[in-house]
Amino acid sequence: MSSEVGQQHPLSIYFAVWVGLFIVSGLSYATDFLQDGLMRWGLILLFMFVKAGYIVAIFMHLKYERWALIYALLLPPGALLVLVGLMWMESDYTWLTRIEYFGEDPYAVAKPVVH
Amino acid sequence: MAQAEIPYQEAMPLHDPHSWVTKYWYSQDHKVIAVQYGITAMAVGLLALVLSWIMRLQIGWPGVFGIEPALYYQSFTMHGMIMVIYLLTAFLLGSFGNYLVPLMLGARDMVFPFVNMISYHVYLLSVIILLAGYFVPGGVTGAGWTLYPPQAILTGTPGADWGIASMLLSLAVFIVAFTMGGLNYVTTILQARTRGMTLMRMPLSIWGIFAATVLGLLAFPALFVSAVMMLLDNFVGTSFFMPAISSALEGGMAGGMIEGTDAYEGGSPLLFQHLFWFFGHPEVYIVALPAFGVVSDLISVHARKNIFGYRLMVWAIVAIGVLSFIVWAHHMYVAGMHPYFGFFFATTTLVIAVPTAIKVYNWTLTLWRANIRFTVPMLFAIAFVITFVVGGLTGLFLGNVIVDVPLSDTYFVVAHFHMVMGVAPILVIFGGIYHWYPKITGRMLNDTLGRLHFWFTFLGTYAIYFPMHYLGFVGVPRRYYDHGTTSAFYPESAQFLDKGISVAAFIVGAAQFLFIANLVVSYFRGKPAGDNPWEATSLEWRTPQTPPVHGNWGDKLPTVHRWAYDFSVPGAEQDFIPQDVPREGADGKPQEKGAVAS
Amino acid sequence: MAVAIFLLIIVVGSVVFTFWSPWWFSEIASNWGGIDTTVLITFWVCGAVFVAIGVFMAYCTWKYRHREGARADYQPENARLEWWLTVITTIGVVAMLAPGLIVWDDYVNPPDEALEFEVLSQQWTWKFRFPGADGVLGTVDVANLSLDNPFGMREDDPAGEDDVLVNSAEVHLPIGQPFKVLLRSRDVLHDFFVPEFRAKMDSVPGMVTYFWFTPTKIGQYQIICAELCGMSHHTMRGWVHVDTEEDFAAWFANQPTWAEMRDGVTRKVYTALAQRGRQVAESSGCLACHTLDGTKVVGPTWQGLWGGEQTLADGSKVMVDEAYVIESVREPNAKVVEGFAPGTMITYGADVVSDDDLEALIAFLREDAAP
Amino acid sequence: MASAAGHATIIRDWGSDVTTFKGVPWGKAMMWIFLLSDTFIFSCFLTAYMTVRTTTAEPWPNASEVFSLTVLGQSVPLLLIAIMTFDLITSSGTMAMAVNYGYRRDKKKAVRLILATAFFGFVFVSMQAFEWYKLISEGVRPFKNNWGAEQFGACFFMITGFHGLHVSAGVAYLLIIAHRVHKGKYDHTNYEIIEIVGLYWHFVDLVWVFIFAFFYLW
Repeated sequence: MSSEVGQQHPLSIYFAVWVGLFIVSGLSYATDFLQDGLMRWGLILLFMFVKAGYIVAIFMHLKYERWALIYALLLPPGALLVLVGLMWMESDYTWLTRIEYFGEDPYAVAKPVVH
Repeated sequence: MAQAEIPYQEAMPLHDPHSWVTKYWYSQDHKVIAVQYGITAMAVGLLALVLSWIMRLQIGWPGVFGIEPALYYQSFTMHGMIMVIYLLTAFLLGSFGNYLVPLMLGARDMVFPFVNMISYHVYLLSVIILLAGYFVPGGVTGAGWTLYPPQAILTGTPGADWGIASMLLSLAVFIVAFTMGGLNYVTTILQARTRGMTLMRMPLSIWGIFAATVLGLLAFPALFVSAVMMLLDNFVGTSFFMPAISSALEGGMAGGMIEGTDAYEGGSPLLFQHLFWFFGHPEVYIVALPAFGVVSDLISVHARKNIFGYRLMVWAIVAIGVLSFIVWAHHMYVAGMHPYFGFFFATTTLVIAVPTAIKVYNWTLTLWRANIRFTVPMLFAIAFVITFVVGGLTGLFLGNVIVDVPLSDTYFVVAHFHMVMGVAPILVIFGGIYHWYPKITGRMLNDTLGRLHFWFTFLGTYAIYFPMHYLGFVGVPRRYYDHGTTSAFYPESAQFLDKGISVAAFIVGAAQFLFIANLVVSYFRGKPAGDNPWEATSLEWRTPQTPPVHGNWGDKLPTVHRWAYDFSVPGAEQDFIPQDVPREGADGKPQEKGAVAS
Repeated sequence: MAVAIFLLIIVVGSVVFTFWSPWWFSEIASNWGGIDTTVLITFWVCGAVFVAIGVFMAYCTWKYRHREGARADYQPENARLEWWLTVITTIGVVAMLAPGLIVWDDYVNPPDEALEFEVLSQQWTWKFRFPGADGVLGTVDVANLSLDNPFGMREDDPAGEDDVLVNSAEVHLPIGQPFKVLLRSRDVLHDFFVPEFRAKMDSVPGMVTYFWFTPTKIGQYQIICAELCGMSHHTMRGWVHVDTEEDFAAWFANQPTWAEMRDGVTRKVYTALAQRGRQVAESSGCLACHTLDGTKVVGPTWQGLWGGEQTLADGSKVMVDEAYVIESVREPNAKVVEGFAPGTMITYGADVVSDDDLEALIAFLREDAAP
Repeated sequence: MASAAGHATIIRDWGSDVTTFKGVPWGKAMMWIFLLSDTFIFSCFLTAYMTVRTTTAEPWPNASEVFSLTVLGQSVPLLLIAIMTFDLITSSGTMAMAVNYGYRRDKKKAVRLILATAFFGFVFVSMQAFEWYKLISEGVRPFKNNWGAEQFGACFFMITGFHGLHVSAGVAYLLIIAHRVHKGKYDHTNYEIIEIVGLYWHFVDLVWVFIFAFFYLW
């Protein structure tokens, strides 16, 4: 490992990822024209993780690092998944009590935007 | 910057001091920074001590001393925050962390000494901002150290305008300081150990500091974020934590402090509590884990016996650290959160009891068949274990969701957390100071004063907090300015008990001045210590000079050949073998048993 | 040696203290005996561990104290022992956790026959609301809160018409009837706690929380606020009276419904100055601590205040006139009424309540609070 | 390469002396750990945003309408945001190449690419400033807006503001490093400093990926 000096990779990889990021960004932008629903959400998340994966793996060179570092960086955010999941349940619960006891309208629609 | 591979630190450029200012104030030497952290933390700690006296005066003799409610509420708020953040976190990581990490690892210094220096100065700034709260209109905040909104930023709480701002700003600045220091500790531990120093040969002190720092780097962000959002709620009028509120004190629908911002609407007070405790529970272990580590070393050295079950001790530290991120809401069982969270958090919380219990067993089993020298550090270590046992066991009450219901927000909670993360870590801090003072100054602390200080502190704190649990069973709520004398939940006998607790608190507080006197007097008059007064094995006792000079090790870094606990090795001439003695060392024979943890 | 002795003293002393001290749970007055049982299980398990570890340490510190020429054993680990200890600890933990979770399951699932009532908390008092004949509580909105609508009832919700409102900090409950307690706050966090009932829960502004219990013993029990809620947190008390069904019915029949309160309110006609004084009282927060209906909250009630006499803490009496009111606003601690703690009320300087405002306030008192 | 070295290296690396992350300079290790910590900051912001958005009973304004631009009389949703995204990706590309040229010891190209990165970063911040200006002039405030839940403005200003601060700090950092590399301060090293600043820059891009998905597309 120490004989290698830094991270040397052919430039073509970066160009490929660069183009890939452009395409995926375009796709994820395109999801905005889809109907709301599971499909759209799935695609948003999919494209998001693909882009994040590209950036972290290639641009930040994590793919080329040793496993010791990769795991040290990728495992801790697992704690955040617990936080996000539980907060999702929690906020939904709060919202339900507001609907039930404060007579808030669960189907309210935002006012149209006029620029 | 120097390369990561060997020869790495021998070539490390050191920033040499040229004047008094660069030597003692803008110093990049981790040992000086450690002392700076220590002295500052102790200074604010004294303020926290005085604040606790104010509280105990009011609780013991309500109304007699003319303490107004605002002062009482402000005092317990500041006391709590200072103790948890500005004293305990800063002392255990800023001071012990800074001093011990490079020395115990055989490094020249932290990897980025300049950042390390800035870390202290930013910490000092955070302390100044915190204390500035006393001089703003309305005084410091009185929202309790948990700073729960909406109450923290509404009229009706002392310091709801500027006091809370100084508190939140100070916390944000503290987090910046901690991050700068913490990145240094973690990087140094992972990337700058000396030859032969594997992770599994590190003294447990370093393991504790390492785990705690990692926790801090991952948990403080949640506090930072909540501080930013609460500042926005207060000054800009956003509604992150603020639902629609109609406070009679605010005069109708409440809004932000700035004119023209609308009334609050739609925010979630529970969000703050979740974020706060997502930080707050790891914070408990940020304080506890370094204490666990340090006390393991104290017990081992002074019992002249290897720490029992080193590997399990390490894994227990790691397990506790990991679990601490999924137990946070056990502080919120009666906070009105989603009712089914109770099942999840009670289970994860009680799982943590297992690794914690293992640590306690291993400390006591280290005493088994030992050769215990009752030095002052050892006294504190033993006191820690028994105090921690009480605090840890009462944690099982509060962690088990239904048992927590009658006890939460009563004096039981106060007693529990003071035992487990107030008194216990402080006993370790004292033990650590008595233990390493000879290395820091080259002189021993006075033994008689030390013993006096110990007995007053140990027995005194026990007398304060043990009976307090029973007030909790009675149902006496915490954070009450005045319990009234006629209430069903506050019988006259409780009033009597409160007076007794107050008296004990004054005595314990006063005893701390013995300690400070000891620190000062021994610095000038203490008995010369020599290089290794406790006959310990870890590397910090193997520096060529005592106190160690800038750069620690002279030309060549030490090489480590064994773990840090080779005490009373059978066949060895002395009852301790330092870490840098080669395997076929002292007695010429291979040390088979020393290989256990390598 | 001293260490061993003191460790023993601590262990023995703690045990003796537990048995001989008078400080323990008050007699339970609700169905939550299960909570007491789980507390006791935890107490005995933990107590045993504490005694075992304490005695073991005392023994070790006595037996293995340093002696000349002595040497410690060299024993890095003992996998068998460590496994055993881990397993035993796990069993102990499960023994405490399992019953705890079972009771918690009960705690968060109110029985079907439970009736509802609402606790409305505010700085620094309690109010209560029962569903009327329809058994349904009407929806509410904090924006509607005012002196004439103390519960913030929504006008557009017919379910609220027959809600029974208890505009004071005392509530009555019939014995043996399970209640699901809905908790609501209009300002900050509070916590409804009656030590004899064991149960408690925070009330959180912006949402509704709940717990349930069945009162099982006739008597009156103090409600305390168990979540820090500001300067007068400690004064936030109330009472729950557990009555027989007949007594409860008699009390309940006397409470106004929302429709009665709204329509039956004879709206007093004030002079312009007094009307402004009333606004001052509302917007400056006076009415958070002083009621107009005789209820004792944080400060003395204003009902029948004007022109009468107040007994002070030192036993002397003072006539309530303009001078006294001004002094009480500007220097609240100068004359403290009997039964109230000094220092509770903050000083209202001219920057908060101007002299003109104060004059209006006095006009309001003169018209509204005369005996 | 990670995959080539295999999982067996994990135990070997963590069990070894001196360094745990083999071949990782101190500065790079420290930057990675800092970024991990920063991940928690942004995640907490986003979690808070999710929570208030789900909690509030007020309707949430439609982001694709709010952030649309009118081009040739046609309203195009999220146009500016799309341009900003492409701008930031481009800057990441130039940054990655700067790192590469640094390790090839092509100082001149590396410095130029860093400067290009900083330029794109500056363009990004400028566009963000324009977006803020536009929203503010349409009456969006942290405490209210004309369309729905008031947390919309609060979250928008807070999250994009915090990200914008990171970008601005990144631009300053890039400029300083470019200057120092140009001066020859790092000639005795492998220019890993460029990789370190690169890590920070890519992280800023990474955060934007999440903000784009959660704030603008949700």
